[in-house]
Amino acid sequence: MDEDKRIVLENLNVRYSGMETSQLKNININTPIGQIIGIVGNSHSGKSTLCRVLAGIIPKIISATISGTYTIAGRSPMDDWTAFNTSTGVVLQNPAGQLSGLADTVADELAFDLINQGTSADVISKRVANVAAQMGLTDQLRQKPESLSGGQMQRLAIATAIITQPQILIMDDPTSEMDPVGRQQFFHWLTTVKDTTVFIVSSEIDDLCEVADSIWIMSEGELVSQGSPQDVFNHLSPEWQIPTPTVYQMAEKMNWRLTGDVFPVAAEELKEAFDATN
Amino acid sequence: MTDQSMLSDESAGKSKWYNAVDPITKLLFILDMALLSFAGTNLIMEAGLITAAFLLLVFSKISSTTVKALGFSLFLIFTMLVIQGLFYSKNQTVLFSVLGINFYKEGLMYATTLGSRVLVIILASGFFMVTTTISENAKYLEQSGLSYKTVYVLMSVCYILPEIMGNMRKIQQAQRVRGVNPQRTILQKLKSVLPVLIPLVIKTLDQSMTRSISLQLRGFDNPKRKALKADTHYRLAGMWHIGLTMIAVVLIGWKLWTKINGLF
Amino acid sequence: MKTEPINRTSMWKFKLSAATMTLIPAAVGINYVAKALAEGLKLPVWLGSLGTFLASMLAGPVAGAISGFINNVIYGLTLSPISTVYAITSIGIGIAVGILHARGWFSSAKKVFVSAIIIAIVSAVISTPLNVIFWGGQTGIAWGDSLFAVMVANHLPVWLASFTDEFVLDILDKVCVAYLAFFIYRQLPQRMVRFFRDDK
Amino acid sequence: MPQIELHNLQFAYPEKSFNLNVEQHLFSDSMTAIVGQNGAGKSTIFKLLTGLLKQDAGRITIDGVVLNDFKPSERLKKIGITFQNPDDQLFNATVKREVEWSLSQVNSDKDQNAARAVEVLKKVGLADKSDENPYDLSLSERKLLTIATVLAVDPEIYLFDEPMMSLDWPSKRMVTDIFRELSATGHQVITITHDMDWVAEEFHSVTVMEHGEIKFSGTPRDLFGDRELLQRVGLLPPKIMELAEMLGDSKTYLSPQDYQNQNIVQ
Repeated sequence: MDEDKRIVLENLNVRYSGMETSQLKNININTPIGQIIGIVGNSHSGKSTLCRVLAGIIPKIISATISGTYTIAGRSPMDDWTAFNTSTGVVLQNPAGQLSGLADTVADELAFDLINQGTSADVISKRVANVAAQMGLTDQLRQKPESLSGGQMQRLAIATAIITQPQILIMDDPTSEMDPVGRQQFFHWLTTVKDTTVFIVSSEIDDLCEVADSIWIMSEGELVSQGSPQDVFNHLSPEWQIPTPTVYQMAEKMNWRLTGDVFPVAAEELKEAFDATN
Repeated sequence: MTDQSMLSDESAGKSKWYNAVDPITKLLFILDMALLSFAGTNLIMEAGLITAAFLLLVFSKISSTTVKALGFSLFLIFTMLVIQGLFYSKNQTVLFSVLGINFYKEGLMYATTLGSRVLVIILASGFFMVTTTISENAKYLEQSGLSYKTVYVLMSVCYILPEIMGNMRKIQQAQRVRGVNPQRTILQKLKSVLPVLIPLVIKTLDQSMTRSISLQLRGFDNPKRKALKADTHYRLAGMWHIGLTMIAVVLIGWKLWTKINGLF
Repeated sequence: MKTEPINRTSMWKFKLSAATMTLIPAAVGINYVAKALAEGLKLPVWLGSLGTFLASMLAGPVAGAISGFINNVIYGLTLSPISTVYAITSIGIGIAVGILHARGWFSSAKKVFVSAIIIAIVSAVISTPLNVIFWGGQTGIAWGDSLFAVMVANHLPVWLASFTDEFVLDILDKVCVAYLAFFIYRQLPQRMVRFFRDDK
Repeated sequence: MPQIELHNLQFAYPEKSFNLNVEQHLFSDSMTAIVGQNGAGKSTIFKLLTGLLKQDAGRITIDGVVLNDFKPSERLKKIGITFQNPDDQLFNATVKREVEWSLSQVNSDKDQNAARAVEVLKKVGLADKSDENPYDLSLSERKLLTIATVLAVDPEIYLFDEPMMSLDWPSKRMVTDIFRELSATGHQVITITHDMDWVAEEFHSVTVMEHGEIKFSGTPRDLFGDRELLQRVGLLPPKIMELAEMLGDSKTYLSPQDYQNQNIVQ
């Protein structure tokens, strides 16, 4: 298929300088763009490192020994960093550290990326209002960024990542500090995102199964499984120490199966399996 | 830096006269006042400068920061008067005696001159401190052609400081419930700052790492960056700059000239 | 702040990298909280150069010098105007720490003591003329100033009395700060040390 | 097991419009979860219990003894707490020393402390990382380490503020096992959490807070059975109930296992 419409990682190995072992080992992926990809794994599985590679942070900002190739939609951070960088939006693990550190208000913070790109003032104000509404921050626009709660800070970090309308969105555990209602709203919002490739690291597997087109499971630096949520969670290895989603557990207990003798992992599939059994 | 008014925007609606004066003009004003006070040795002139700077403050506004800065210096000026009044090397003429201790005219004059200079600088800076906000300075500096990097390095600490202070409070609480023994000696006290400082430094540096990565990802050094226009409109900025700089040059030149002449 | 890098491997990195750019405000912030902490505990030292020390150790003398400079400028413009002129002292401290650290004088507890003395001398040498110009030679700290008064009363030269006043205060402060910086630096995770050292 | 009694407890922050007001409450279960939205006053209760804040009025007693009467060292043996963010407390050079430091606050015998540290680190799965710098561990491991520093002291009452946050799955299982063991050995565990699935599966008792007041206290089954209350205090039921409801079943279920049990009985 067309290189411009694929995410291609070939024999990717990454080792931070000064470390003895590799953080990523021989990662191979060839998958279409435009999907929501959920990345799942435990400590030291390499999922955050993978995020950094996908965002180009490695090796452009953090030095590491890297081998193999990485292109997304035909672009690589190594070829044209500025172009690659403008096409991505990134949400890092630590939301407070992501703020520019030179903004009076949430509105100024949101405008930052657009000012950097030289966007005109009226476009800026329109986009700021728009993403603030999407992330539920409209009432906070005049507040100081540092006065926000953890969950609001995380939503602000997401808003700064999407304000430039990136084609690729990379989020490392973006809901860790949100309360359940905030998290629910975030995952609902994620289903409304169009024409964007989304990489999301999260431990909320119930939610991932509802929104993700594809799940990648990382274990000890290797990509041990990839495919649709249904496929991946029906073939977990106990070694990876990844739990099954609640839907799967319920269906397994009740022995509600889908055609192909697999268990459902998302709500709609559960309904299907339930109807097929009862 | 703890003064919140430094950060909060003055409400755009009610613009005062001093908002029309740009930050550089205000800084040059401090420089000129300081040079003037150092140029003269005449106490009447010093008194005049103090009065001028004080009136300027009265007609703008007086904030607690200026009062604090003044409080500290006044105490120091007082000790200076005592020490120099008693021990100044050129002391000759007894001005008055308290409990048999002689205070000399030369020392007191010397200390008064020094103290006046300090007061002139504090009051003149006070005008700058109470009439500009950090964001105004940041925007103005960037518009004046300073790179975003430089502005960032100069100004960002005022924004991240509340965050660091917040982290410090959290860390102090977390350590207090782990039990910190009461400290009496200096060494014990010094050791007791480590449980707070180590997590705080690591957290602060960790945040600067993330921030540095994030700023690059957010394209802060994109050549297309256009600085935001400041909300305030400055009047006659160019004229002020030239005028005040000229005064500064003349004062320095004159001081040098008299020094050089004095050598021969 | 704006010139080209002279030499990649040298400690004299004049190009302000993004990492250094965010390190400097952090260092100034650390200076501030360390000072506040010392005041809160009524310690007889300032500790207000801890961040400058750490910045120099992590990213070299230039980063340290800029941190020190900005520390005093911000302090001067927000809290105490006269402290602005002592920015020169802070620059000196930043450079001294950076050079000493790069030469390995922060590698053991014994060497740190020597470093602290050198830094205190640098600090006192630069501060003394400023003290004389602005405060007739005093420092504003009671027991240092009483020493000053005794020396002046005994007809010792002002500059010597002032230097002694400043130096006794500096030596205590810089020894404390140097050891704190030494302990803290040793505890920083390696990824952090590497990040600020290898910045691009 | 210790009993904590709150009586006419009142507290207000000087600068915020927040008032904590608890007329009468008894923490007497071996495992209690405190739930509620951000700003409901959950952490404030913890800070009052540990003496970080002092109430404006009312009193807190533990087994009849007024909290403020405990000496600092007695209090450490009485109540232990871990906060949300592990990085607010780690400062020692190695993992082992971090645990030993906590122990040194209650016991001066170094050999005993060293042995106890080894034992506790084994329990949280960090035995082979004893000599590493705490900040070289993963976030999940750092969180386990802070839990270990409290386990080492072995207080009668454990307070955990969001213990599951930022843990990976193996660590979550480990912490759940530790909680069960603590509760079985006469300790009282009180935890703040947002994780309703965990509350439903593991806890015997739930306390709901809203606007500084305790709005509900009882079993998870009673709480999640009261849809109207959940709605009012802005809480979501466990995932399993959401799924059952989608299938047209609005009964109260606490876990997939519970669902199976109830539906097989029918």
